[in-house]
Amino acid sequence: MDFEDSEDEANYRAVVRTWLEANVPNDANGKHRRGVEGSESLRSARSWQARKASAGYACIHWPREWGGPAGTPIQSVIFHQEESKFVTPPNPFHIGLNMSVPTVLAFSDQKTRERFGFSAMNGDEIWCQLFSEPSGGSDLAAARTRVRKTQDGTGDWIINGQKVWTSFAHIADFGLILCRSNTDAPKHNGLTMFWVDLRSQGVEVRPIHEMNGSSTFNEVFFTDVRISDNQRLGPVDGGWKVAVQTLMNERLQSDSSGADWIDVLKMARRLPSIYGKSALQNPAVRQQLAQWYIQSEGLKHTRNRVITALSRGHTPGPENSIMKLVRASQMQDLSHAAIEIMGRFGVVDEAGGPEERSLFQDSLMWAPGLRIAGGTDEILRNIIAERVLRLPRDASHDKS
Amino acid sequence: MDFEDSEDEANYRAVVRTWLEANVPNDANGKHRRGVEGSESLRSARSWQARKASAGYACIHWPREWGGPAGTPIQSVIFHQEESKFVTPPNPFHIGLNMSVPTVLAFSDQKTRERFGFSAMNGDEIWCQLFSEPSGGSDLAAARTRVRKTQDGTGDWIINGQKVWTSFAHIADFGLILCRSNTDAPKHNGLTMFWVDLRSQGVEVRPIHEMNGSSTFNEVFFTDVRISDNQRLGPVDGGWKVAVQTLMNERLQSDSSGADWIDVLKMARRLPSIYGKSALQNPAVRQQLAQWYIQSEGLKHTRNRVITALSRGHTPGPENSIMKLVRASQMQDLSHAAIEIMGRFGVVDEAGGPEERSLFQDSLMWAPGLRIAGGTDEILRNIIAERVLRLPRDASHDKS
Amino acid sequence: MNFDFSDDQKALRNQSRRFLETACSMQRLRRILDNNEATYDRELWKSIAEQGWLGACIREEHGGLGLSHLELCVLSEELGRVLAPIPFASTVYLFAEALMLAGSEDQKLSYLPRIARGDLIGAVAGDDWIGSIIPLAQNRRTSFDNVGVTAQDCRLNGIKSAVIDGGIADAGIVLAREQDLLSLFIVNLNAKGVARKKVRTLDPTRDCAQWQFGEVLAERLGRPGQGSKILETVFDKAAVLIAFEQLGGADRCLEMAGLYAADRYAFGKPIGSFQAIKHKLVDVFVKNELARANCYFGAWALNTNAIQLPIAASAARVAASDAFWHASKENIQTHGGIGYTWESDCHLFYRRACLLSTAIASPEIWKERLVSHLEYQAEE
Amino acid sequence: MNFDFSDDQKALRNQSRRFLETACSMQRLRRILDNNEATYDRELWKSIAEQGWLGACIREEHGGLGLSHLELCVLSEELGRVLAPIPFASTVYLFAEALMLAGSEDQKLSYLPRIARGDLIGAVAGDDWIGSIIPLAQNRRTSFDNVGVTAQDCRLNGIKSAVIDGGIADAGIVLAREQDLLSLFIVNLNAKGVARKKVRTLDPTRDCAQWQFGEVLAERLGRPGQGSKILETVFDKAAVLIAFEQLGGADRCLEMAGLYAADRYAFGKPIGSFQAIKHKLVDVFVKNELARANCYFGAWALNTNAIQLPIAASAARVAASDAFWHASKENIQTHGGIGYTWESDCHLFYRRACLLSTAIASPEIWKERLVSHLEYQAEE
Repeated sequence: MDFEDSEDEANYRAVVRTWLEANVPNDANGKHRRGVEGSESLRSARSWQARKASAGYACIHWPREWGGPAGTPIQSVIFHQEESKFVTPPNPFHIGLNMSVPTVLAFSDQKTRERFGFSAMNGDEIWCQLFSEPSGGSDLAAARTRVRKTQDGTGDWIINGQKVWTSFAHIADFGLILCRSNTDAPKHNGLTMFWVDLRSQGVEVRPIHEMNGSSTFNEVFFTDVRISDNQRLGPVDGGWKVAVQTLMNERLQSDSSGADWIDVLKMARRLPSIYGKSALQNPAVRQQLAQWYIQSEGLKHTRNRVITALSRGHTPGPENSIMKLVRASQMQDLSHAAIEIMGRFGVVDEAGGPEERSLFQDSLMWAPGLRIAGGTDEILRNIIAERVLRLPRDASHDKS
Repeated sequence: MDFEDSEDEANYRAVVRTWLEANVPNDANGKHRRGVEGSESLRSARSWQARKASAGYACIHWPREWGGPAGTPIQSVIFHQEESKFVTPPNPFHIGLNMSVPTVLAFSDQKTRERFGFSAMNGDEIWCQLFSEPSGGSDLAAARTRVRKTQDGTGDWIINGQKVWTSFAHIADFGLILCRSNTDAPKHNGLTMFWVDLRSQGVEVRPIHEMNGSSTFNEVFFTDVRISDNQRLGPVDGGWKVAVQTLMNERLQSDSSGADWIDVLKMARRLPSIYGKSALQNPAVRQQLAQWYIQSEGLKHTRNRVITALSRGHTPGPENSIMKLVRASQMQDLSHAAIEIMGRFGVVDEAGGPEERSLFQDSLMWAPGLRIAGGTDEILRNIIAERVLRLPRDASHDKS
Repeated sequence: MNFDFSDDQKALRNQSRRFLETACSMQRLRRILDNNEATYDRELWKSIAEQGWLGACIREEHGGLGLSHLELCVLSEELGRVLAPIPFASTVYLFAEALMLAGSEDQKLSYLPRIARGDLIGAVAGDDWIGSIIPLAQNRRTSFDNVGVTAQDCRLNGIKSAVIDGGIADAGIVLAREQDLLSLFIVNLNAKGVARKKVRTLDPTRDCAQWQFGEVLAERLGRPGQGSKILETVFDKAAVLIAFEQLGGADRCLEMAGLYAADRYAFGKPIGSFQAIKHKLVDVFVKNELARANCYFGAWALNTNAIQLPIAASAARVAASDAFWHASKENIQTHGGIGYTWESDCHLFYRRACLLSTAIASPEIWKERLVSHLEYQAEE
Repeated sequence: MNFDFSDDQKALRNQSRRFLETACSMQRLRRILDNNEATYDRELWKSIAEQGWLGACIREEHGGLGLSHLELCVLSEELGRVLAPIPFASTVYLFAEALMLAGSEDQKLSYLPRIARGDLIGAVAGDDWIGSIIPLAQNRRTSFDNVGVTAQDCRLNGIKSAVIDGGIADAGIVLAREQDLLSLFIVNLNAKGVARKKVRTLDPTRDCAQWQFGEVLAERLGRPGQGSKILETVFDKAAVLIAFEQLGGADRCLEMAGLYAADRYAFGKPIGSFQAIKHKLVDVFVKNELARANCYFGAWALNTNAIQLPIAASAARVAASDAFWHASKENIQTHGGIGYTWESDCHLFYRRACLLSTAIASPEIWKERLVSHLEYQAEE
């Protein structure tokens, strides 16, 4: 048990590091951001993606038939570890490249692969994922966006309906869309998957105004959007299986943004307290800090376990499933506690307070979203209970 | 808003107090105990019950047709408040008098009422309640104890089966028993309620050895126990309604035994600590104490709200439902925390440690039982969600 | 035993709830939220003044209705339910209470009728840093360094940062260092030498500002050196009243979540039929009920000026802060994605919960205050 | 990245698990539980000695197998799963580790081979009161008053109360006050002047006793005044190993609860299909996984003698204590009434969880140790 690379891994890491040092642009905007704002930011994102693609560092583990360098999962992890040590442009490509595009490529012929694989990997075209709907909530299989075959002999389809919570739809070119093709079948058996050009007539993207004031998600409306049958992925009415496969592509959670124990420690060290000289001298704060540290370290080393499995050529086990569940609530509780420690100055949203304050406030206002996005706490617990703990399936899950 | 008695209440309280001062026996065994141990303890319990009955202080709110003094619920509360200020003999009668016997009396003719009402109230005969079964768990309506009508023309019935978690069965004379009379009907429609003489042939009572080493519950086995049809309460196959009514009789939770915040405060005041002179100087302990205080005071004043409703002649609202749910987990966590504060001396089960230690240990070992007995945490949450919050019924509750 | 509000008080609750449903709808609240310049709902302020709420506890000879604090608790709970965007707490629980507690008859006659009429908004600025306003058993002095303002010959100099409702107040009560004493002063905030700067907070539906004083002439409130002592009692009283606001907010969150869970379908069923949601909302209910019971005891102690007030106020504040925070976050969670949008009302409760739990010192400090008193009580 | 046990170590885990399933069944554990006189499972002790477990980390020249601490972690986890009623922790993690750390070559040659053969049970008695053995950044001295035993010319006098496995140990390591120093001594517990008294605890499947010394001749371990320093390191190492025992116990509780929930029917369905039970067990799983990750880091730090050992050991101990307690109580709850009976095995895990979390200072003290080191680290 150690934290060392294998010889191959060490070599790969050294090559990657050298390449990054020579190639990371100097004009990166200085912050890792969740979103992409403005055309300048998008331009630099595309340019960095293209540079990675040309060097074989975009989509590292894509196979050769997709135009990928056919690297190993651990090489992909190593590259991202090293890349994250630099300030790089934002990355609006990851959802497409990790979820949507692999599905498109897996279910398409070679011609389609050639059409889409490289341009996605190169950052020329951005993909989004259109699964969630306002009426369905966590129940993705309840999708109501209708797709009907035209009767004009073209074999084309017409889409009508609404998707929601679509990240990057406002800058995306294409999307993967799950539609209801059959309203008579049981709900899992009446869905069909397509890819869709977001510049098609009848597509309207509206940003969602989120509770923290920002807009990283969108609503996407489809009104009589015509698509060709060769945009279909998998069989008619067989879309649920395609969707499940897409969801399995979800990559290793490694978002390390947001407030953590070290931020509380740093703030508490400078803050006056009713106990002792600083809030950090307050044993109640110290005991809480210890709890948060153990959670964060637990997640970090759980991630190390996953990477180890990849490094040994294994598929990671269930460990990965707890990441977001733990982190989202921790972020919410920790940032709230930190704000309470600052007293009424904790809610002041101006420059000039403890320097971590805006981080705690951002985390406080984003955490409720993180507890919902990509599977609510409740859905994640169901999934872990059934897939990891192998508890009996919830009889209440309807199939109709 | 005040804590004052009305004039009537104050008068009643004064009379009660005078009576108690004159009548509480001096030979009470010095402790409020959950169980009754030994014939001497049982004898003094009966004698105290008889004295209360003769003065009109047993079953205060029983109506006259049951032989009761037809007092008000608030008078009953006042008497118990005053009685609890004295050291009195144990009370093995309360389950019978609060749950089983009212059901028997409500569903019987005058002759049966006369036979059982007074002797129960007077402590001559002890009643238990035979609902739970090993196979059914929290699902009381799943009772499997079979009752069959004999074919000999007597109209008698024969009971076979097993009940469990029966308090006081080892000293009880009679019990209220819920049996399966019809195996073809949906489960709630195939139950019939009877009273049964526990000295009947075929009844065997075995104490349960509990995890804390004591035995306050019993298993009761029925092998071809013959009972007469006039022991039936309510219609054949109509026992579920009778059971529900019995469960509604459950009195105001007022068990104040077990470790509480004040015990932690007292112990922490004398205990050395890594912070400051005593563990009570440790802000982490202080912050926890505040939480426990708020829970306990919250329960106390919730009880005051219930008593107020009774005092005003109203039926208490849903407030009462949270009592056991909150208290059981609080007792478990508080006693565990207190033991951890004492370090390895917390688990030592000998005389000579901090004087509250055995109280914390008793609470630690009883709390898991309290979280289960009389409705598990999970069942209570279901009941509150459906009956108080009016959330939609759980579709998973089967009716078959 | 009479541990409940009276029928009259319950009637007041029903009546004020009906009134606020229209007078303080969420649509009106959003006018404050979405308008950067708006700072409070003037129309609502005017109409509650007309109904006498601002002077509910002010004696009749000072222009009020002379009701008891129990009626005020009822109103606070209702105002909390609708997140009323008005300086009620600052003016009524803090400013008016301080005046009634420590003001001279002249001062009462001067200020209280204007408050009752709705002509004067007040705000109170105690310490200028964390929690030191709550004297502890172990540490019965307020740290001078944290007061921020000095007084000499009734002239104030210095800064009070982040005073809630400080931007819209007409008059302020200010804790200031006067040589080696801490004293209170009343300041006309429109006087010469006062500079105010709006302060943004996580809850844009309530006003907040910084006060800067340069040789501002002020009027003394109470005796020199009595500042901390007076404020301590005022904060205890305000803690109970704010706890009722928090309780109202927490109840409303539970109702919103319950209604949504009953109506919203997923997996073919209302989500409220899933135990994951059911039991979550029961946990919210439990915290709300515990808070309610502690608030009622606080109301009794406030109303009778009982010796237990510091304990009762601390317990009410801690329980209600916890309940509101918990209810507001689980309300968002129950609503799912919808709950995370700006258009949903959920975040308004979440924001207010954060504002109120930090407003008059954080729960941590009140827990300490509580245990100090319990410790003292247990020693006797 | 290689953050997992090796294939050989995993093979050892499988092999030891199979062995313990029969060699340390719950039936055997109950023989200790139900027999007031029995204090440990002698047969199990003998057979694990035969397999070399007692000397796993002892060097070959001292009669051991010379394996790494990673193998010992594997064994600890398995012994924790079956609640092995043997003095393994006292003898191996504490006594043998202290000897290996601070003993002279003669002492090692004298004691270690006997330990490895299973001929000597050891126990360690540090402070005689709460937690003072863990030096804090702020307070780097052990309180003399809490040590209980004094030494002069290697003669010991005084009392050590509640020494785990103290009743069955042949030799003890004792922290004693030697004028103004704290030093360690090795004592033959069968020597003249030693009086032992059995001490009952909440976990009757482990031995505990009081030691009383009257002019007992002892042998020095380490240099005078080095007592606290040595014990601190020994406790860090033991914390990791005991954390693996706790992790094993917590995992076993989750498995028991999961199996019961899948088989037990209520309301016409397996109770494991209800979200109330599902989500409860997921919460147990989450704590176990977090504990596992922290334990693995502890194992790495232990095995490499890393400078992070105090942090890693503290984190592993706190996380594993929390996980075992939580898993053991929710295991009872999942079992319902059955889980509350003496015949159910649930309470044995609940009792052991309480014993282990208090055994070498409570989690509170380890949290403080953790934060002291984090604070120090962050300052650099």
